[in-house]
This record gives sequence, C-alpha cells and structure tokens, in this order.
Amino acid sequence: MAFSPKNAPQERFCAKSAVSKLTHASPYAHMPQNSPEYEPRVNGIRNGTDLVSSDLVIDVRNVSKRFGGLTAVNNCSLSVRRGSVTGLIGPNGAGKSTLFNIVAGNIVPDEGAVIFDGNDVTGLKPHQLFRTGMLRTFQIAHEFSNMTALENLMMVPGDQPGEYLGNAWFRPGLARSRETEVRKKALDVIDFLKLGHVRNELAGNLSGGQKKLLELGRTMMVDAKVVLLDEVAAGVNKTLLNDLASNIERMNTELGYTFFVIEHDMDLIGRLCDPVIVMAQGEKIAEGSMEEIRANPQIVEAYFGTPVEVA
Amino acid sequence: MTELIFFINQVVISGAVLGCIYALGAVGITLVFGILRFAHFAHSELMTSGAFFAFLLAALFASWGIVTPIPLGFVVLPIAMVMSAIFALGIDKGFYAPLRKRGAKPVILLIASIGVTLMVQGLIRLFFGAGSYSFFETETKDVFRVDLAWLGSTRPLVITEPQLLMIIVTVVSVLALHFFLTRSRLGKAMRAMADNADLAQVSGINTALVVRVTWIVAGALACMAGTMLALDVTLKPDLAFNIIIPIFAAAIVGGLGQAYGAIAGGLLIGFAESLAVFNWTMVLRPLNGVLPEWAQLPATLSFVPTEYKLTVAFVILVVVLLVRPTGIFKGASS
Amino acid sequence: MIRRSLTLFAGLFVLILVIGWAMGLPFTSSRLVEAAAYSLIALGLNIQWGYGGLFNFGIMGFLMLGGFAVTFISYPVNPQFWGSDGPWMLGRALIAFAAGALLVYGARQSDKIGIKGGWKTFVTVLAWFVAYCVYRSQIDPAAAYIEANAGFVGGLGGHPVLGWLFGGVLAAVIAFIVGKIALGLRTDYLAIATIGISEIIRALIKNMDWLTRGTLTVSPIPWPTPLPQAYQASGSDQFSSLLLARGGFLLLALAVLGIAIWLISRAYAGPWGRMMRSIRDNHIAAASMGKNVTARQLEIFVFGSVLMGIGGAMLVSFTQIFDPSSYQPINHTFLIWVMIIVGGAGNNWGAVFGAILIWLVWVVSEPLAKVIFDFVSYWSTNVGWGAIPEIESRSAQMRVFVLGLVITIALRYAPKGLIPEVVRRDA
Amino acid sequence: MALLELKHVVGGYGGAPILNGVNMAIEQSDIGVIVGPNGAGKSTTLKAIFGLLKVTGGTIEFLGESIANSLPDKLVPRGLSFVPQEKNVFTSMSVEENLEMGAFTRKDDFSETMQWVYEMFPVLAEKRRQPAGELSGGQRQMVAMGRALMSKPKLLMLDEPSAGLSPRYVIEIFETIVRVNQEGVGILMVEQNARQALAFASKGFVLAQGQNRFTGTGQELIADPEVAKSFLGG
Repeated sequence: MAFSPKNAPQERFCAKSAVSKLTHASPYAHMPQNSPEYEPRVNGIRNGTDLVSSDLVIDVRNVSKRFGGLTAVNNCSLSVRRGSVTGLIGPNGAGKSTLFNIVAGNIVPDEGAVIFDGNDVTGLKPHQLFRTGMLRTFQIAHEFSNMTALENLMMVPGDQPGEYLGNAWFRPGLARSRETEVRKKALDVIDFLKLGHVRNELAGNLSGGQKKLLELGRTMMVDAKVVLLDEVAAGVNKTLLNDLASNIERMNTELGYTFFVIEHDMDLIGRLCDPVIVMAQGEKIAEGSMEEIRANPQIVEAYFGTPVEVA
Repeated sequence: MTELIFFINQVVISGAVLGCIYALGAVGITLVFGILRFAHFAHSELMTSGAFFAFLLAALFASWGIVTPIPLGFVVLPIAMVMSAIFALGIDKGFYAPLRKRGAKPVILLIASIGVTLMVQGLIRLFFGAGSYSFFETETKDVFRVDLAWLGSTRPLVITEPQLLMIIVTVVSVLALHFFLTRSRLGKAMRAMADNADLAQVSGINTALVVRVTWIVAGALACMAGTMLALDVTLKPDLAFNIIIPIFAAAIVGGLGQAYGAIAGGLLIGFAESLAVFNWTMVLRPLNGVLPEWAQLPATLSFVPTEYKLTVAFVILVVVLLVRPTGIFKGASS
Repeated sequence: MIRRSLTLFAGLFVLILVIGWAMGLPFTSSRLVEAAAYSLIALGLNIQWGYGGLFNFGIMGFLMLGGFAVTFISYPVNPQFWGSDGPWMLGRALIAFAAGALLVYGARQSDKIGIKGGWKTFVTVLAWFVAYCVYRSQIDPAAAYIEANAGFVGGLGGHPVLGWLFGGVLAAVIAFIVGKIALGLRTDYLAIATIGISEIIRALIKNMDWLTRGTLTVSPIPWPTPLPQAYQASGSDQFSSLLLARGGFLLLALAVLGIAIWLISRAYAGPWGRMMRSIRDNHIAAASMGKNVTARQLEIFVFGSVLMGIGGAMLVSFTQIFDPSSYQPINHTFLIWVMIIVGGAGNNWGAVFGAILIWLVWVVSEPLAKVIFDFVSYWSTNVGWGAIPEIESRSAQMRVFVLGLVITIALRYAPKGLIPEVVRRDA
Repeated sequence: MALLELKHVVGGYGGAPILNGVNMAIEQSDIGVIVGPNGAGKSTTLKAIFGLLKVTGGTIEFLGESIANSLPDKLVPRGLSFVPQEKNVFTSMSVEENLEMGAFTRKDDFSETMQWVYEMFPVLAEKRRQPAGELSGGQRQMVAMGRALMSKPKLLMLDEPSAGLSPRYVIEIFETIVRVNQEGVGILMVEQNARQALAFASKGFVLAQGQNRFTGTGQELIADPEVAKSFLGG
C-alpha cells in the first residue's frame, strides 16, 4: 500500500467506531453551541495548547466573514474530532465553501479564530498550513493543467531537496534519490486511483471526474493530519466513487487520517460521515449522526426542503 | 499676487491641460479594459495616428486656402475622430478579434497590442520619418494675456488659444460621454457589459455591437487627446508612446473600468506632475528679504527635478496600488 | 520535436551563412556576439515568463543596470575624483541616505510606542518627506561639485568579467526590491508597474551625471578579451585581427551562455522546474500544496533579472560605449518579448532560437528594406511616379514595423512559438 | 406542438459531451422542474437551450422552429428568457437600469411591462434608484427575475432560483414563480430544493449523467419510491 505514513503516531490511530460518541449538547438548536471552556474571542493567541482539548483537531471559534454586504459566515463555531470523518452539509450559499476556505487559509476571516491541532492558525497562509499537516481538495478541480497527471502528484511532497536551486545545481545526487522515492509513491497512488493509462496526459485534458481523483491523489502523497475534501464526489462515476469511499474509510480507520468533508451526495455522507454538521445562512444549525439529522424536521425543511402549499 | 498668478500659469493651467489629455486617453483605456478585459497598450498609437490624421486634414484644408477663426486642428477634429474610430475598428477586426475568438487570455491580447503598437509606430515613421511637425507652421498660435494689474499683479495670466479650446472641448466631451453612458441605450449596454459580460449576453444585448461601439468611442477620444497634445506641443511619431505610462497610471489610479475614475485620475496625475516640478523659489522669493543671509532660498526648489517628471505618475501609481489596489473608484477585478 | 528543433536550428545556421555572405564577415561576427548576449537576456525573460508566468515589461531597466555596472567596474579609475572632496561629500550623502532610511523605518514601527491609525500614516509620510529632504540636501551639492571638478566618479579599473558579475548582482538587488513591491499585483498591473520602474531607472541613470556621465556617454570601455588592436600589434593584418578579437569575445560570451543554459536546464528538469510550473499553472493550488508562492516568484524574478543584468553588461562591453539615451523600450524590452513569443516561451532552446532569429531579422531588415525601397524607387522613377524620398531614414524605421508584424503573426498562427514548451512525459 | 421541445440533445463545452440525449417538452402553461445530482447536466441543459454551449446532436425546437446554437440576442426577441444562478444582476447599475437591460431587445415602449414587474415585486419599485449590488440576496433574485420578464417572454428559464436563500425567501420565490406562470409565462427551472419544487411542478425531469432518468408530473416523481430514494434524499 502506498499510504503507510513513516512515523504514524499511535494516538492518531483512532477509528470512527472506536471513539465513543461525543455528547452533542443540543444538536438541533438554531444557535451555535459553544462549549463552556471556549472563550468567545481568542484571536492572536498562538501555541496555546491549553486552549483546547487535544481531542479536537480543527476548532473553529466564532468565525465571521462578510463579502461586501453579504454575510457568508456568521459567528460560526464548529469542530472536527481527531480521527473522525466529519461531514458538512447545507443548502447552496450556506457558507460551507467559505468556511472551508477559511479553515484552509485561503480566506482570512473578519472575526474569530481557527485552532488547528491546539495552535491558533488564523491568518496563516495555505503553504504554512500545509506544513502543519492540513491538506485540501477543491470543489472545482484546481489541477495544474499544463503538467502531466504524474507531475501533478510528484509536485506535492514538501521539502524536496531538488526544489532548491543550490541542491539542484550542486548536489544532484541528493535531489535524485528523493526524486526516485517521490516518483515511486506517485506511481503507487496513480495505480491505486486507476489513472495509470492517463499518467502522461496533461491534467488539463482529463475529464472532470479524473481531475477530482487527481486532487484526492494529491492528498495521498503526504501524511496529513487532516484532509479537507470539497465535494469530491461531483462528477465521479459510481463505481469509482465506491472505491474512493472505501479508500477514505481505510485511510481513516487504518491510518488514522481525519477527514472534513463537504458533500452533496447524501449516500456518500451517510456512508462515511459521523458526525454530520449542518450549516445554513452562515451558521451551524445542527450536528449529529446522519440518522439524527434526517429525523429532524427543521433541518429537513431547511436543507432537504418540504413541499410548498400552492393554491 | 504676482506669485499667485505665476503659480496659476505654471501649475493650474499646465496641469489642467496635461490632465485633460491624460483623462481623454485614460477613458479609452478604461473602457476597453471594462469591455474586453485587457490592458490595451496600443492606445498610444491610436492617439498618435489620430493626431496625424488631424494633421494631414489640417494641411489639406490649408492647401485649399480655408482659413478659420480657430486653429484648423480643432476644425478638422470631428473628421479625424471618425477616421480614428474606423482605424480602431480595423485594428480590432484584424488583430484582436481573431485572438478573442480563439479564447486567448487577456495577457496574450496585451502582447498582441504591443505588436500593434510596433506596427502602427513603424508605419507612421515610415511615412513621416522621425522628425517633428507643428500645426502652427502657417497659422499663428494666439496667446491670451489677461492683465491683472488691478489685482496688484505685475504678471499677466497667460493661456494659449489651443489650451483654452482644449479645456472647453474636454469638458464638452466628458459631459457628452456622461450622457451617452447614463442615458442612451447603447451607453447603458456598455456599462452593463462592463459590469457583467455574461449577464449582458443573456439579456439579449448584442455584445459584438457593444465591442464595436467601445472601439469607436475609444478611437475617437484617443484621436481627440492626441490631436490636442500635438496642438499643445509638437507632433512626433512617438508623441503618445512617451506618455502612455502616465495615462495608464491615470486609468489604474481611477480604477480600471471606471470612466469617471479615469477622468479624475487623469486630472490628478496631470496636476501632480505640474506641481511636483514647480519651482517654489519663484513663489517664495519675497521671503528672501526676511530670511537671514545663510538661509537664502536656492535658485531652484522643487519636489522633483524636472528630468524626473515622468516618475511622478509612477510613484502615485505605486502608492495607490499598495494602499488601495482597485483604484480610487472601485475598479474591475478581472 | 527534437527533429523540428534541429531543422529550425539548421535553417538558422543557413540564414547566418547567407547573411555572412551578403553582409560580410565583420558585420556578421558582431551580430553573432550581440545575438549571444540577447540569447542570455531572452533566457532571463524565459525564466520569468515561460517558467514563472511573471510579466516583466521592464527589461530595459535591467539591461541599463548591467551596462552601468560593467562601466563602473571596468572603466579606468578617475584620479581627479578620488583626489577631490568628492568621495567625502558622497560619503556624507550616503550617511544622510542611511539616516533617512532609519527615520522611515522608525516611523513605520511607531505603533510600538502607541502612535496608531491616521497618526501613524501621518508620521510615516512626514518621515518620508524629511528623509527625502535630508538626502537631497546632501546629494545635490555633492553631485554639482563632482560634475564641476571631476566630471564624474569614473570606474574602478576592474576586470570586465567582474563587471558582468556585478551587473548580475546589481540587477538581483533591484529585482528583489521591485519584486517585493510589485509581484503581488495582477498581470496587467505588473506589466505597467515594471515599465514604470524601468523608466525610473532610465531617468536616474540618464540624469545622474556625477555617477554615469548621463548623456555625455562613457567610452571606451575595455574588453574582457584582447582587442583587435592587440592582435594587430602582434603582427596580424587588420581583417584577421578583427575576426580573431571578435571570435575571442564570442567564445567568452558563448561560454557564459553555455553555463547559464546548463544551470537553468539542470534546475528546470528537476523538482524546481516542476514546482515553478505548478505555480504558473495554478498558484492557489500550489500554495495549498505547501509551496511558498510569494517567495518562489520572487526567486524566479530575481534569477531571470540576473541573466538580464549580465546580458546587458555584455552588450555594453562589446560596443565599448555606455550611452543611457540609446536605451529605448522598443529595442530593449519589446524586442526581447518578440524573441520569446516567436521562439517559444517555456523552452530554453526556443528562447535561444528566437533571440538569434529575431536579432538577425531586426538588424537585417534595415538593409533589406533599403534594397527593396531602392528597387521600388527605381521602378517608380521609370514609370514616371518619381523616386521615394529619404530612403535611408525610412529603411531604418522599417524594422519596427517588421517586429510588430512578426509578433502579431506569431500570436495568430504559432501562439506557442516555433519551438514550444515540451510536456515532460514519463517514459 | 409544444412551446419548447428537446429531442436527444447532445452537447458540451468542446471536450467530452455533458449532455448525452436529453428529452423535454414544455407547454406555455407548464412549470417544468429539472432535478438531479450535481454534475448531471441540469444547468447545462438550460445553457444548451440558450445557446451558451455547443449542441452537437439532437434538436431543440421553440415554437416549432429549430433554435439549436442560436445566440441569446436572437432568442430573447423570440420569447425566451434566462435567469442565471449566480451573478445575475448588474451590481453597479440601479434596479431600474437592470430592468431596462432586460428590455434591451425591445424596440417598443416597455413602461407598461415595467409597471407589471413593479406590481409583481413591490419592493423593487421602492428601490428603483438603488444600485442592485446593495440589495439583499432575495431582492437580487427578484431583480434578476424582473429583468428576465422585461422582454415579455413566453418561456422563462431559471437556474436554481432558490440557491442561497433562506427558507422564507425560498417559499416567496416559488410563489412568485407560480404567479408568473399563472400570468401566462411557461417556466423551466433547475432546482436543488427538489422535493419542494416538484410539489408544484406540472412536469418534472430527473437527470443523471446527462440523460433523462425519470420524467413525469411533479407529484408522480415525488410518489415514485425509487426517485425519492436516489434523488430526493430519502
């Protein structure tokens, strides 16, 4: 298998089923729930490991983001438990993607803080977050269109010696030996994703589904603490999606990866995610298992929709 | 008082003239950017070629023995503007439209506009050589001197006839542009397309027509700006090429895509350039009588030496980009 | 692909032979040395635009920096300057500059002592103003004194190759500052900003007479290799000593070019190039994959500018004269862009091919236009329409038109260039 | 003869086709609703009808005439109108100017139509001079619909009109759509709020992978257990 992390810490080994369900204080209340130990504003505090229980790997606290007059995320607080596959659902325009971009460092929030693995990472740049072990995929595939599929994967691992001019010029051996490793890993990932036949194709020429797979593949190139998946299923065919889902499950249960997933495909959410967080109008409105969410009439109205009475 | 009049002559009038030219050039650039989303570098050549059209027409009129009360350059301006508009349409059809059709990125169009710059400039030089020409070889340039002795000034207020006409013509065309953009159907369609090209298309607006109108307006205004510049100084093949940076600065400072911003930006840069190289010693000289020997003012005391006038626009541009990246008026983000 | 490149280069070789036959060996050898320097400059732009997707329209500024650098290092020492008060006055100006910089830095840190918001802005602007005044108060008299008593600062009398290196260093320093300010801008803004910066560099070099002699020009600047006169002194005839000397210079230029190509290719073929291309393709995704986009873009901008600086220094060394007013955006910025677009952005051999081809087209179009004009003029005189006036000056302008025509045709029919970027497929 | 009829439409953006044979027929009295998972080609279908992407196979007929690959400036005068999902107002222009742009293809006097739109959306009459960019999401959606109605269309196409709106506005927008339909304008819309929209649809189309999967009246589709299971979230 391609994804054995070299030094996988034992505490990360934490399967979904093995963790007792957290008690969600009031999953169906319309107000964001702040546990008592949270302080409402913790901006500017770094490395405050005491701030958070080590159980929460992502902890979003009272985050708001406005674009012009539009409030995309409104005083939203939510958290992702270590070792879980947490789903994020909600109607279009609920602020899911904005929240994702805030967590991934692509957008800086107006207010509030993002705590990642016990450190305040609010305002850190995406490349800095990558080093802390957070990886993401994009809703609209962000492939490197003028590079081959294989190169798209090979560029991912950080701190490749050959990425520095000095090494590239004067210590080619160092660069080359790492390059061989990276290449082997990329080929493994490509085989796993069944993209072997297109590995020399420019990524820009791949189909939408293949681009999505490539994005997922990028997250497999390094050992991440958390992987953010933004609508990974859209445009991927059912068979492949099954493979993808079982792969995500395996990465989660066997290797201890944590996943945070935005998804519209309810089957996939139902199969993978526990808990599921529901957002609407920029706020978290509920959290719970898929069954609990489905059983809640208010959420069903807000998200799944109920028939309108029409004369 | 003499000093104030001097200041007006040196800064206000020359700043206004420069500002008008920058503003008219920048409006064209900003309109093209708003509609077609690329920085049209060859705008300088539209200005220069427009000036040469006007020059040729004026020479033709003079050879027919037509004498007018105002400089011929202004009389032939409308015809030259029509010619420039057609020229601009031709350039678009020949060089930009095929690239757009292929779906080329704005950067490629920008490079193409460099190519057009070189071609047009090469052609102009081919026909007119590298020398300079003047509109006032046969006519005289009238200079108005308003005697302000009654205000206690020993200097008159000096403005040349072309400068005065230039300011009037600019004000009139800016007003006309304003009414065109806010009242006419096509003008509104232009604003709509600059705002949201996809939605404009969905609304049934004939976007190809809007593109044509944009080139017509941009070409005509460029011709006006070029001709007025040539009337104020002399006509050379690199007439506008040398001032394309301040013009772009004006468009960017005003917010790319914003017609009113471009006018404000043009005036701002025009005044700033005049003010920056203004020699304050001339105004502050009365102080020399009061100041002790060792603190006498030097012969020249300006913010920036005259040689560096061109850099003023650029410094303003950089400061604006750093402080407010979308320009003073919120510009388009492509 | 390789076959196509070889064919094109073979064609280029034939073109060089034809030009050599038609224009004579001295002309052709000079053009070849210049073509080597332009190849180096084109490689610099290829790195910035082809690899990094950065829009540099300020090439002229970096060429001027290189030219100044080699003049300053290799021109003989000016005893009049060093014997006067000039160095001392310049030292004071330098101290004033440092003091000003310190003042501005202090003002920018003023929030630490509780000056905030609008007041901080005010203090910063005031600090800039004061620093500017302090510096001007020292540099203006120093400049006037040097110009009056010593002409200009003069050179250091070092080896020209050291000057080339200094050209690279100077270009790197300026590129670093420019990049810090401007690289965050959108493509079109970056284009305008870099043009503006190169114009400022030109204005400075042209008008700082005390340092560069400005429009008075500096010459003769020594060669790194023996001059024709040296061969002549050792007994060669005029023609062969000219060729020997130029051949020597050409060899040195080719050696520098070779080293540059070797270094670039080595880096570009590996992870460095892959990372740069990923940033060019999609900088958002590259940042999410842990690449420090800002720092890397700065790196590639500086790298490219270094090559431009060295190339600019080589050109000035070769022509032996540093004339700031001879620099024009058309000849020194747009020309390079045409080379890259025609040759093929993202491909080093494309860049070299484009540089040589376009440089030859550029220098040949004038005599060629003259021949055509003469022919047409002869014909039109015979028909009775009269001759074309001022053929000499008109032919000189022809090349600008040809340049524009070439780039528009290339964009239309070969948008990726004649030797396009190669997709790195895995075997 | 149906108002709009699609037969085996195939099309895409140049690469692999996104639509692989879509069939649809809409009368002027109909409210047609297209539902289906992401990437099924719902919005693409509307764009194909409106000439915004290349149709390579099949036929699209409007009032009995083929309109495949005609551009909007030809379609709007014939009676088709389209409200895109996002960026569907001219933010820098006033509400009234937005409406005027909708009537761009009309040469006659459209003040009556504007009155009609203002009656339908009284809040827009209040804000007629305000830039559309300053309005709330729901009001913008009204401006967008108003703009599309200004050309007096026979068929109004809407791409996810309820996207991003709070439940209250969703109901309001749906009620407005029904009212517009009662005024004699055919409706064809794409919806994510599938169950809610199918409830008032006279025709429903479930698309998957660029093809019709189920077709029927809205009620039929809601009642179909298979549709409910796979496409309506249980």
